[in-house]
Amino acid sequence: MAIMRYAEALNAALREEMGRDPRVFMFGEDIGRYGGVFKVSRGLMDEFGEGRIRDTPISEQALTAMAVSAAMTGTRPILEIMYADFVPLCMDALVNQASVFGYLWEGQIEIPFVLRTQGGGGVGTGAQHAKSLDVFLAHIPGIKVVAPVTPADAKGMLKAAIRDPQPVIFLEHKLLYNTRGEVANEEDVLVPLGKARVAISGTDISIFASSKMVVEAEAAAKLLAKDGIGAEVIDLRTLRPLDLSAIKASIAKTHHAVVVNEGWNFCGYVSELSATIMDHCFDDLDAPVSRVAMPDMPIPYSEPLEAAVIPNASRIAEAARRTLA
Amino acid sequence: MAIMRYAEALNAALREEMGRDPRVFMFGEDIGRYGGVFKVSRGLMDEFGEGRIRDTPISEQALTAMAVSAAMTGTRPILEIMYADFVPLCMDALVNQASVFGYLWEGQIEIPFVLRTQGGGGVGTGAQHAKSLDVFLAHIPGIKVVAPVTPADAKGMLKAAIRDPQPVIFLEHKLLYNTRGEVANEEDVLVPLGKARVAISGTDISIFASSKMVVEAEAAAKLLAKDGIGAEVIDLRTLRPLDLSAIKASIAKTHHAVVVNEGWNFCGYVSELSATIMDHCFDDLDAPVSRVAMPDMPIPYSEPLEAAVIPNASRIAEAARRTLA
Amino acid sequence: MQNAPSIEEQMEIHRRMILTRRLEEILGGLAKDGKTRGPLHRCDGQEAVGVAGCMALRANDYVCTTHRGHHVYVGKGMDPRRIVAEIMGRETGYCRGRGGHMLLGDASTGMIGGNAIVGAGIPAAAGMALSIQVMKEDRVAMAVFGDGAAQTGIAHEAMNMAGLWKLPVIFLLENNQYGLTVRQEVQSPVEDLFIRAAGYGMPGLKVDGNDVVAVYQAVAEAAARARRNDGPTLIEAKTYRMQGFSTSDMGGYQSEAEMAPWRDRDPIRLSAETLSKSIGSEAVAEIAEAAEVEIQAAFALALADPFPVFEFHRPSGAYTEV
Amino acid sequence: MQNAPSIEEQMEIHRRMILTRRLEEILGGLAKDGKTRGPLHRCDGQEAVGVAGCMALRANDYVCTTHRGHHVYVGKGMDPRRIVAEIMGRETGYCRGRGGHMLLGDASTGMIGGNAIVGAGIPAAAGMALSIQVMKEDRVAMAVFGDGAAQTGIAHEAMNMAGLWKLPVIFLLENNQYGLTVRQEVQSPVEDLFIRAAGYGMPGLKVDGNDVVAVYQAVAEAAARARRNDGPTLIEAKTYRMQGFSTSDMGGYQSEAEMAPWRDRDPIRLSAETLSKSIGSEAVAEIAEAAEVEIQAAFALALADPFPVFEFHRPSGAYTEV
Ligand SMILES: Cc1ncc(C[n+]2csc(CCOP(=O)(O)OP(=O)(O)O)c2C)c(N)n1
Ligand SMILES: Cc1ncc(C[n+]2csc(CCOP(=O)(O)OP(=O)(O)O)c2C)c(N)n1
Ligand SMILES: [Mg+2]
Ligand SMILES: [Mg+2]
Repeated sequence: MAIMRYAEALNAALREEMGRDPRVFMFGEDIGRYGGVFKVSRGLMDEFGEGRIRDTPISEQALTAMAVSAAMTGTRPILEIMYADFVPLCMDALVNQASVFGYLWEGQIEIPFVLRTQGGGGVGTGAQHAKSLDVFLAHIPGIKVVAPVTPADAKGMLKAAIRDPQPVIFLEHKLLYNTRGEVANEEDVLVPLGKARVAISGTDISIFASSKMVVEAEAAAKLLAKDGIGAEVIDLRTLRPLDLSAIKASIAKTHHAVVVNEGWNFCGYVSELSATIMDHCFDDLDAPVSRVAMPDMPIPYSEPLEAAVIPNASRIAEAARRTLA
Repeated sequence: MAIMRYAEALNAALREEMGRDPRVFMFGEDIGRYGGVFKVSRGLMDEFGEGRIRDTPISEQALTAMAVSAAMTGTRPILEIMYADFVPLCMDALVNQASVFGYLWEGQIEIPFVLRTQGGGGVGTGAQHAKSLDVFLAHIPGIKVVAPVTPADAKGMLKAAIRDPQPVIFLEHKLLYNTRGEVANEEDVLVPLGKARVAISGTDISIFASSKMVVEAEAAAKLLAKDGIGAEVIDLRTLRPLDLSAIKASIAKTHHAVVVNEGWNFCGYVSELSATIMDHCFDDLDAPVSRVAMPDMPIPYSEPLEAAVIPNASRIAEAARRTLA
Repeated sequence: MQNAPSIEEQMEIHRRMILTRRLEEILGGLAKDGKTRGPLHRCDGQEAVGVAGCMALRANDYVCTTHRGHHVYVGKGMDPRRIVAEIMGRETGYCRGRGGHMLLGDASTGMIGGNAIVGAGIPAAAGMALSIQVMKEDRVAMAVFGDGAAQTGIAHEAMNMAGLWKLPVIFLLENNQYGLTVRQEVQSPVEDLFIRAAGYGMPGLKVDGNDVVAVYQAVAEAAARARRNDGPTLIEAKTYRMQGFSTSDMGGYQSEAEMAPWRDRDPIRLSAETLSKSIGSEAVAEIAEAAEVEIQAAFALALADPFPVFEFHRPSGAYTEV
Repeated sequence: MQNAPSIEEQMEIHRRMILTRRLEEILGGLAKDGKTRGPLHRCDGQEAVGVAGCMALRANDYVCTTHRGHHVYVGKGMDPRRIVAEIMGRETGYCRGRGGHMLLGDASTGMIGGNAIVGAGIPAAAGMALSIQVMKEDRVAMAVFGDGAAQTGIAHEAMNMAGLWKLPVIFLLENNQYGLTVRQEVQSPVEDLFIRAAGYGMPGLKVDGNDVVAVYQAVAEAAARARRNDGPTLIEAKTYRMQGFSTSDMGGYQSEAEMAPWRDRDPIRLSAETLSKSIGSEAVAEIAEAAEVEIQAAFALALADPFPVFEFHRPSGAYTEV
């Protein structure tokens, strides 16, 4: 075990998997010589050469389509899309290509690619560089979507994603890259996709979150503890497919739930969480599920405005108190 | 009043609004000389000329972006996107442009454009030409999304959409164009956006649907009536913003709900309906809301496969019976 | 002639063109009788492009095509019976009835695959070429696409990257003069689209798309270039769409005056004339007869094949309900 | 010289370039002190493109720009104090603090607007030109965009339509030789991007982007052409980015050897030299001094301005919670 930053954990996963499997290659804007604007691919071009680590033109639409077809023909591409805000440019390749061919040509091809991107607000990057568009991705059949929060999961899940036979969207967060944690050094420690994690265990209310919102949920749990409320924080880790049994187990215990996502509320990822709980845990619920999400408006730039919209610990704690009231 | 086909009702709305307001123009693939692949714009090029009715190259991404900026600078564009399956190509213009500027530049500009498209399956058009991607659109702040089912609403809501100061996505369905109904001849009959309609009134269970799924819900209500179940069918008409009071009023009466959408289930439009009901009607509910949607897989081509996935009256009726059981 | 097809290859091209034409015609008849589903896009008159283009490649080279890909399917060596079965929605089809006529895929012949999103095949081929380049394989990838597709943004992005990285890819632009119902001049201000190659640092050329030898030579030369690591080529094959856009086309915009000269330049007729000079008209007729037997058998078998049965869960769990 | 700026215009261009440069420099200082939010993209060395380009247009013409748009904001006549206020997140900013430095918009000067999605300004200008054409107005629209943006698919789609419909639009490609951290040759196989204009049936040309007169003339000529209904023009202005990509750039990839010759060709210095010949060096110095006073006042006022207060409901109901 070693203490690593989240970005370093990702870097280690990339290095190990590229060393292990010559079919793995990586491409994206400014990921090569510069090492990526968040420095996740630092040093990889020197180690693996310009053939396997490629700086690309600004062409998200074709890059994503090329990742799909390259994956169908023998390689395991990793594509970095610099900001999740640019995911709308990648949608055709995901919705009409990646999603479709795994089923139509089942048995003939696999589509093992990883699309890494990062989203989220909090540092004044404005309405076009701070969004969380998780739900657009999680809606697409045939694709997995993961959003780990700890450096250990970042490494273990990225490795699992690279080895997965299906397309995996790997969602990072700009405010997580510098967070630190214990990370396995061993090359063969994978964290399975599709499994949630109990981040804090509690019996009064369940808070379901992913990515940086887990940090906020944990802080909310501390606030709630002061009021004598024992919140259970479930780090979903994977957004598609959902770990249903973890959700059911937690609600069977707490009978109350708050669902959190940094994306917009209406038709958001929180809507699916609420609906899933409706489907599977209705009889266990003592109160309606509360959603905590981005209000349905563009993310403003100015600090007081941005601070007012991004979901945080105090909004989560407040929602929990309301739910329990 | 006159009996018209849905496509004719749309054509009348376009003709009237173009006649009324010289700022209205229309563009899209094959909409001009040919009149559109579903013949909605038949005759308009002859009437209004090639300047105001434009056949375009296959360039959905730029076309949508151009509709946004043209709308910001004094015209009221109507863009036809031939299939809803191509909406992924339009996403940047909607999510990062249309959604954003109405708020950022509030007071300086308006964005009065309409994007018409049609989705849905049932006629063997395959995985890339039969989808309903309503939820992608309904997730976007600052944009309205409507999906009328009757020819009367098609005309009245398209007219209202064209006159609206905000971007409006107008969702049609390939299997509705030939359906007939009474339509107002008068030029000034508008149907307001944002208001649902009670299609069938009942007291036992509420079925919420839009577009062609209203037809299926009505058929389901007939099936249920045979079992003595009085289903209320609510035609949502507008997907964003939702008519919350209509939803609340119906559930206050029936205490049971089935929500229907032709798109995929997971993170689908049905998820939002279920979550909205959770938010606002939890105490009124006697059973969990049931979702009826496309299973989470690409739409297959072959008839028996396609028939198995598209939501229909019998699946809706079955869901209603399960909910009431 | 450099890179010209051998007589045997010309015979095979001829045979596959006839298979394609008859496939189209019989399907057209079935469509008229209401026995097909969805729109069918025939490539009558354009057979030379897909067939000769694919025949100039090797079996393990990759190709991808559009909604109008019957000539590519047959050209790349796919089995007509399984093509028909797919189009007729049968379990024995290449995609077990899941794909339909626009979305066939066959990894065994490198046909990866049809695509009904206009333009999508262009980056698809570039991505396959990227895979080839990363793995240092001796293969090439080819996209067959239309004049309409050339106006999509994704064409620009893919061609720029192909030129930049010298990817082993061939862009075979099948200019049949129409997008859906609008002529090419309503879609683009320039008549010759191959000139855009200059902006991507790659050679561009035009060929007579109704002349199998010309198409074959151009593709063979581009493939050789790609194998030498000299990068991509844009080939514009000028041809004409003799049937409507699809079986749901209501027509009325292609005039007889416009079509007549192209009818005279039917690629199958031209190929028969050329071939007759070397193998005699009887041998040419024999090819047609054998092809007819084969296609009739393909339809007979495929139409007797069973429909698939719906099952929701994929073995791999990719699409399992959550 | 045809379409050349008058002496008065040259003086105004000079003044606006200095305003822009000082805006950048003071902002750069504030950023260093941690007093700004988000990345700031300076256009030091590129001022001539945005300022002279916009000065060649009329007040009611439209322009849109990128994440690196300070020279366009100032060039189109926006008020430095309100620009600074927006960048500093104040209520008095052009977007009441909602937009930030990449997303300013000002309908009153036709600056519609900044855009942080690379490439998005290109169809935006084409759409404005479409609006102008439909309404038969006597205006033009101009997109200022980078060499990186030229590789986006949306550039291709928009330029094709502009050429096809002869839209009154000017594509002003500001080639500062870098995408984000990678040189242009890592993004495109061709050095001169203006050659692509041929593929869209429009004239393309390159100009010295550090020479205000050259930029002004090229844009003025293109605007005249657009007003004559002769359609769009692609102008590639060759320049160089003297600061890093943004204030969050960790640098290390622009060498002093590469930068030195460009430093010698600083557009403000070149403009001062030219202007001195006609109005004398004292008058030139006075311009700089007045600009300094103006920019200091702008910062002083803006920094004293209040922050906005959050309110969720927009009056129009566009973004109301549902
Ligand atoms: C992205 C997208 N836009 C529109 C369509 C509808 N469409 C199908 S084929 C076609 C015309 C294609 O023209 P071209 O590329 O020349 O191919 P051709 O039909 O002539 O073979 C159109 C507009 C589509 N399938 N995909
Ligand atoms: C669609 C999109 N992709 C990537 C980015 C990230 N990004 C911002 S600026 C930039 C480089 C732009 O290069 P260029 O167009 O030459 O403009 P310059 O910065 O040189 O002015 C990149 C990659 C973005 N903002 N939008
Ligand atoms: Mg064509
Ligand atoms: Mg640049």
